[in-house]
Amino acid sequence: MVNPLWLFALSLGAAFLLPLVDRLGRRIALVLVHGVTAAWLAAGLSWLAVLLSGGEAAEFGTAGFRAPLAIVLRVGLAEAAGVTAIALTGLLAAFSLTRSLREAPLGGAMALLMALMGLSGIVLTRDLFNLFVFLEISAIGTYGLLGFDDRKPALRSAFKYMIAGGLASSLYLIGVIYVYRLADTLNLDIAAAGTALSGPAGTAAVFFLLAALLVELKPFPANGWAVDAYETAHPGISAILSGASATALLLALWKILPLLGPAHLSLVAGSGLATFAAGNLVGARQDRPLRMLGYSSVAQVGLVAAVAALARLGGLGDGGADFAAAVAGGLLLNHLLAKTGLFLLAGAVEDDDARGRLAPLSLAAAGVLSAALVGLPPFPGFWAKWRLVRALADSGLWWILAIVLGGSLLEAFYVFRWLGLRAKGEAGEAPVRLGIRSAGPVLAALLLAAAGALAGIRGPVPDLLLWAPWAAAAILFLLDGTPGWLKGLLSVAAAAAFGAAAWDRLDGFRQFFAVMLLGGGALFSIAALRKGGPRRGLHPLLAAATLALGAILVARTPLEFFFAWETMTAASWLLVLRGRGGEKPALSYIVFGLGGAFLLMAGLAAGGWDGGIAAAGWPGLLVLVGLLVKAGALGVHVWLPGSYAESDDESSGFLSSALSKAPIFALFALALSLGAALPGGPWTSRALGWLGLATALGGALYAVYQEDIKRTLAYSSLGQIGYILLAFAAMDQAGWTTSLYLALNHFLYKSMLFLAVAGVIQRTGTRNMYEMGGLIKKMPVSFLSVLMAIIALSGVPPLSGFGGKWLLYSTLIGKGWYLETAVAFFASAVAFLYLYRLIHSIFLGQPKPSQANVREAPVALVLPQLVLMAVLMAVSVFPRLMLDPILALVGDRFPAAFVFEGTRLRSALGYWDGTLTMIVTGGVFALCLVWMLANLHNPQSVKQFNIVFAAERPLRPETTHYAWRFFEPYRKALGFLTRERAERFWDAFGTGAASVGGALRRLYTGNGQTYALHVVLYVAVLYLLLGVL
Amino acid sequence: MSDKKGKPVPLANEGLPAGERGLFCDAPPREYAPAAKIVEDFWNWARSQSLWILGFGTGCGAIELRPLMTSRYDMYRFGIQPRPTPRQSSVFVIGGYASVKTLKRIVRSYEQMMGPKFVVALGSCTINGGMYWDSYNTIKRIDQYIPVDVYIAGCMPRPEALLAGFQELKRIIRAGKAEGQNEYARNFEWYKANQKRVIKDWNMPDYNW
Amino acid sequence: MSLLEFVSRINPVAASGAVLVLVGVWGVLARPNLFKIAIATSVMETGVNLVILSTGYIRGRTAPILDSAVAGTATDAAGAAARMTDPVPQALVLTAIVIGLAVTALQLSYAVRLRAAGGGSSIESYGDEKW
Amino acid sequence: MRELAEKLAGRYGAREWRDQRRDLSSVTVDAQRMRDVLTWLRDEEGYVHLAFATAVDEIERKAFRLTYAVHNHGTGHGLLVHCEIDRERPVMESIHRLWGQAWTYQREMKEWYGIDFPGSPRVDEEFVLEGWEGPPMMRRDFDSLAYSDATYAERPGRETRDPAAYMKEKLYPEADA
Amino acid sequence: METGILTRIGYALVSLFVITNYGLLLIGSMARISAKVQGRVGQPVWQPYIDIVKSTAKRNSIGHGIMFYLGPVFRLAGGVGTYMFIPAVYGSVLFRNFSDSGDLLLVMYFIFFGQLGMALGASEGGHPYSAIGVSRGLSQMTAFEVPFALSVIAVAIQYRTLDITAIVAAQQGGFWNWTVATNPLAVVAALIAFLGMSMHNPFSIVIAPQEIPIGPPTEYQSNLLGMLQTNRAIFNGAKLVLYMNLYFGGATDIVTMVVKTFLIYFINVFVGQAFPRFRVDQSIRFFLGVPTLIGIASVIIAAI
Repeated sequence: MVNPLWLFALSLGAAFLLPLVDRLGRRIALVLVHGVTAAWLAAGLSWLAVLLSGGEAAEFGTAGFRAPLAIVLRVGLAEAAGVTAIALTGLLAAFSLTRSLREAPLGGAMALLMALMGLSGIVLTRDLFNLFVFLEISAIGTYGLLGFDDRKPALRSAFKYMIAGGLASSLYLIGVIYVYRLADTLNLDIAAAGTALSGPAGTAAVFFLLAALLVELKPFPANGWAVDAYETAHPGISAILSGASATALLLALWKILPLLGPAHLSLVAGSGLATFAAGNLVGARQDRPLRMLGYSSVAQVGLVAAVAALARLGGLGDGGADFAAAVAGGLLLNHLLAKTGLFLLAGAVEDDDARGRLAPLSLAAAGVLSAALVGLPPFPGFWAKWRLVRALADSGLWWILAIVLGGSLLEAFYVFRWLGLRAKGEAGEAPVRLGIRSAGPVLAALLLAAAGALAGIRGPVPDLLLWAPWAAAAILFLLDGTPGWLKGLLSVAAAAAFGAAAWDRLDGFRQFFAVMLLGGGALFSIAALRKGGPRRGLHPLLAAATLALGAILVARTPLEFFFAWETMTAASWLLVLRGRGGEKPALSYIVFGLGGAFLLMAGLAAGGWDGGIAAAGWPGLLVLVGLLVKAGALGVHVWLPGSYAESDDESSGFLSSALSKAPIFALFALALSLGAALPGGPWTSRALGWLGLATALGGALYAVYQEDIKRTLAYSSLGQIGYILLAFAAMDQAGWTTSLYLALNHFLYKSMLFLAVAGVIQRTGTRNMYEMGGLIKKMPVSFLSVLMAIIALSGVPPLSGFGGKWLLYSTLIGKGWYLETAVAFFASAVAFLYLYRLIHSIFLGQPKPSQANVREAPVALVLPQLVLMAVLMAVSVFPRLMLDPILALVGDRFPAAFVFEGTRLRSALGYWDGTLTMIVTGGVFALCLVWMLANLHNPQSVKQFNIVFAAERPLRPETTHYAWRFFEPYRKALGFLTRERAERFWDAFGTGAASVGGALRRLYTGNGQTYALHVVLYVAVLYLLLGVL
Repeated sequence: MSDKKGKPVPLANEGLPAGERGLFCDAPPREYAPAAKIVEDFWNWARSQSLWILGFGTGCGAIELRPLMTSRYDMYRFGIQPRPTPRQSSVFVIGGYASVKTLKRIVRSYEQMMGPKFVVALGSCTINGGMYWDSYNTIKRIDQYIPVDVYIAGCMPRPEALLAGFQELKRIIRAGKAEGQNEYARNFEWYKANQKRVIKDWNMPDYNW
Repeated sequence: MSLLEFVSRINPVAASGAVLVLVGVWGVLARPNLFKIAIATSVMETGVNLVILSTGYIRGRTAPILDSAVAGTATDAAGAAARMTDPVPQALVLTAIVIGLAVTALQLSYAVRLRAAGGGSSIESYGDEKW
Repeated sequence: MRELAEKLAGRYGAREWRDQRRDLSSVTVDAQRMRDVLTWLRDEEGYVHLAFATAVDEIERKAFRLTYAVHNHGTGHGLLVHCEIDRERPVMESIHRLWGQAWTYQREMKEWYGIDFPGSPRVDEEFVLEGWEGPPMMRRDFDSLAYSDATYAERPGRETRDPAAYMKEKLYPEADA
Repeated sequence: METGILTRIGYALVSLFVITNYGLLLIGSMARISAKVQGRVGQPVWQPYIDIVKSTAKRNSIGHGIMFYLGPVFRLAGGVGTYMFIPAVYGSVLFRNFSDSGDLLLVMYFIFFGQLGMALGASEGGHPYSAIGVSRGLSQMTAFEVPFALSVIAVAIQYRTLDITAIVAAQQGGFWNWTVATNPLAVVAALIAFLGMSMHNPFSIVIAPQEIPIGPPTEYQSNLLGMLQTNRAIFNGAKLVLYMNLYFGGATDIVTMVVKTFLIYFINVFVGQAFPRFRVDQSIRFFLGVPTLIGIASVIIAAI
């Protein structure tokens, strides 16, 4: 192990030599600076290598003496990791600082060296006063760095920074001296061993130490000065501040933890949590990226401190040290790399004052960094957060769990809002090229991904199949330049391979859903070939989402399930973000998606699901509510229409027909794990039934008034999901059979509808129905597919849709839910309205001159539609093809409700013979057709204006096509049912949270003195609280 | 009017601007030969028993049609009933004077009726211009523009006269001599020339299917 | 314990240090002028230094120098410790003074650069970054 | 009504004031002053309602006599303001800014009499007749019968009888004149 | 199946022939009765036959495209199909039609088959009035389906089955076993819904003669119109038979069937003569008001 003292000598020597070397040339001086940082990094890595391969911590006394006479530097696992982290952040920041360092006076370079050395010193030293010295060195280095390139705003915030720094150092000094006076040693280990500090005086002395460190860690009320520094300084310096100095100070806090009594620990935990919550609340109100990142880093640091304190205080997890290292360490590593990368990235964009879209590479880096920051898989933050939640749930600290989840949801909101802005950029702005400056963030992103993957695979999720989505995404992103069809085939192959690999591991139930989920993904990957060109980003995300759905099926333990679930949420969110108008809907998609996922996580964590026997109590309910949010039940459906409408046509088809089945599968899995019952007993199933019914009715009623095709289809999917929920809630063989039958049917005809609509939109270029018309003559196959789909969806007899309706009503009447039956009937009648409007406005009515040269949809869309049509027709003529497997699946869990007699399905109430119905309908139809053709005399086919128009000639096709506000009388009659109450509720909720943030924001008045007052008051309050605890 | 291969020559439709010619069908009218005698007689009997009048009231004659629906005259007894669209009606009652504007609409509605179709002209104005004999704006002889089957004279004939007229129309139909549609198709150019001489702003296709 | 006795027990250096610290803190909080804040910070640091010194001061003992001039210290090291005041705080205070100086110098230089760049003299005029 | 007559005469040289009825009078002004009179009547005298505006073909005096009928709801009194314009070149100031519906009357007068109202909205569009190419048909020098005979097909064998003589001959031939 | 497929088809055709003639005569007689109400002599009872022959005998026709021609085919298939799925006469093999292919739900949903097909055909015609007519028809259909569904549920609860033959069997044995006696509210709700279904006057917003000249079939003519008129007869016949089976004890022979269905249709016509036409939103709101409450009451009565 290299003796750290050499490194200090190296740094100091380099700092003194710099003016001389500068004579030779500024470039060489900078090489020297970077060389020293690289040396620190190499040393840190070597220590890590030694320690990880079994070596123990080594201690190095200064000047050969032993403690307490000498200053002892210890190199344990934590210290080695700390030094490596600091050196790494320093190196990344140094790269971005090089240009300004070259122009600015030499002081900047020296300050950088000193700051990094000071931070590493904080980590290594075991001596309290030496800790103070390194604290001050790094503080002075930071002050120098803040003002080195004389950015005027940076000067202002540097001054405020110094005031607070001065206060903190004085506090620390008083604390150190009284600790020395009581324990008469400055060495940490000895002081901790003795009992001198346990008395009232000792507690007070240690309090001063703690207060200083806490102020340095920028706690909530007293961190105005810090956020100003983050906002105004050069991004490299902000990265150092938020990454390196936070790590050093947290490790310093970690070191003095043994000194702290239970009162101190609860102070740290309380202040940390308060900082986390308030930082995120105020962060949500920020519109300047760097200031937002400042609040976010303050919040993250608060969380890590709180976790460290809680670990020691409440015995969180299975015993303090190991758990704290894993969780606090994971969160810190996550925060460190993510913040560094984001600061460098955001700073570069702000410096160029660019408002356009980010270039693909830096956009990918930004995406990875913000996903890691929020805690999406597979980054270290995810694993840490999972263990934290499990530990909090086990020890019953519910309100802390709520704060942690609420805070990270808020953080997700504003970080992804920023990402959405950068991904889309303001209209008309040229894309932003960052060039070399994006190297730092990309490196940080790669490190994050590597660390996360390593932690995942070696840790809780060893099964490689679950990592398939990420692997597929990575490979296809690399191949993004290749032509679209190649990537399409690759993603289809990936889906097929995954299916084959996982098939035998799935039980019958999961195989049924695998057909829909994987099949849907492959289907829409093929559909994505409809347009030429590379279609950057579509195929990787589509493949990732498909395999994530597959992973959900393959997962066994709760963590594996949740890992796959969050992967699916992330991939589908990016799909929505990719759509042309996708920025706003994507934000609401991810916020609701994560909200649901966090409820799911809390439920899974609390439920103790490992043995598969879930606590049937309210953890199960939490999971149920989380799944309902993802399924889009009425009330929490506000994210659904925007996301389905604004994303690309293929991805909205995939979202609505395949991905919407994932929550359904999860509901079934939840019920199965509870022994075919719902948590919370019978009233839950009745409530879920009514919720499903409300969704069905709400979806149908909203869909009636939409002008945009894809919004109509989105609400229609919402409605159909409602039916599936209603049938599932019946919790008996009839109900489950209906639910599965409806799910598969919905997959069939919704895919047909979305494929056809994609073709129509591509050909006509618009999504408004009233701008189309008369396309039957130009797109006959699409018309046929839409016709069959709406006949099936509305439940009109010959096709399989009627089977779904028959099963549903037999279930509901059999179960005695009579009112639900009537409302279900009304909802399915309302479905007629928007279905007819869809096919009338697009395919029938008056063709428009502008769409005269429209051709049939591309083959990539027509082929899948033909296949689906064939399948639908087959299932309609022989219902047993679909019903037999479903009945077998559901068979053994409930008493039999349906039984097949030949082709007739009999239930307690009635019977239905699909084949005979089809034969009779076909025969009657043929009879009438023959009768019509026989009597047709001299038919003259006429054009669109040969209509009886009150003896006038129609003026223009646009004014003769009745399509705009098609059901206006219906709105006049039943408008009160669809007054967008859910949207208004969630807007109010958002404004409420924003106003809390706004109120807290008023604390940061920008006046340095006020910030100093906050620091002093904060310390005073802590002291008073100390007395109380 | 059909070319060598028996395919009808499409009409020119100059009245329409170039961009709108695609919106209208440009096939010329055709003669439809009646079926075999026995079948045609039976069909004519059915046509005579079910006369559906087009609800197109021109001039003061329209008001005479309303009493026929009431209990005093009750045309339903004879199987006559009003229909709102020319597609489904077989009798076009021209009730009184026809200005140039009205003639243009009469021509369009008449051509949109399905054959066999019959025209009953009421009042002296349709015969020889009536009291509008010197007006700059009134058609003085309707049968120059569309074929007429039955004239009912009077300056406005009473509903009883109308019923008598309809009995006469029934007799003509049963006799098979009400072939106005074929006659219109045969002399289509002549009729169209007369019409275009009077109707100046012809923004419609030549034959309105 | 009477007031007088309590007063006599107070370590005068610590008391004055504490007063200085409070004056310093009051100066930082009350006076908006940049330079006054810098000076108030240095006053606070001197106060803290006094407090540090006071912890090492033991009544009735001599300076911690092993020297023949001090009775019997040159030879009997162990015994000398009992007769000397505690040297460690004095050593620490040296570093603290140096650091206090450095921070105050840096603070003043920033104040000068801010004023040179045309900013106002009071800290209120530097509140652009807020909320 | 007397003071209104004097005021009009004094201000705009109005002449020939005549009370046709208790609530209706007529007056004549020069064509150039017409718009001022109407504006004044509307804004000051409360004649807020323009009932109609029409023309009479005074072929003998080679002039068109324009009449604007305004009405005062307060007093319930109607006033006909006449003026005369040359028949050869019939041009009149447009008053479409005074009343919203005035342009319709002016469009009608343009089609039927050929009086041009420069600036009036859509004055040249067809008002009643479609595709009318003949001269303005309400002018007294337009021979409607000749136009009808030339344009519309005639049914032969129609002769016109003097109604009085024909009735006598048909109903009471025996009575002597 | 006990009787061969061919004989069943033969029986079905005979049954169809009977119901078609009965339907036409029913419409003719009802028109004559309406005329009597208005004090007129009225058209001869067999007038619908003549009208259909005349329409079919038209010499030429126009078409707007494939779907336009298929509209009436769908419509007639809907009417005939609905009849085929209802056992007209209880106990007779001749009139069993193909009712063994589905229960009451199949019949209720097959009614939509005809309407949807007709709607598509009408909108292919490109006429704005037909589109307006269809949108009104569908809106009103969603409204009157609720009372009808409630009454069907009440019947299903009461007889614990949805199989029409079983429902009729349960009502045999005199008036007091009919649904109209055992659960009158359900019958009231169903009859109000029947008003909406048959589009008689208060609810004739779809083919509102003065507003939108006969709505959807504006562009239809000649033999296509003939098919629509034939369907009007058969579809009415089918619905009447359905109502008779569900609420009025079915019929064991043709005579009772004719009498019962005649009387049911009688109520319908009478209401039609007495009321002016509703506005569209009024008729929608009407159905979801009192009739729905009656329906709910009937369900509650049946459920207890």
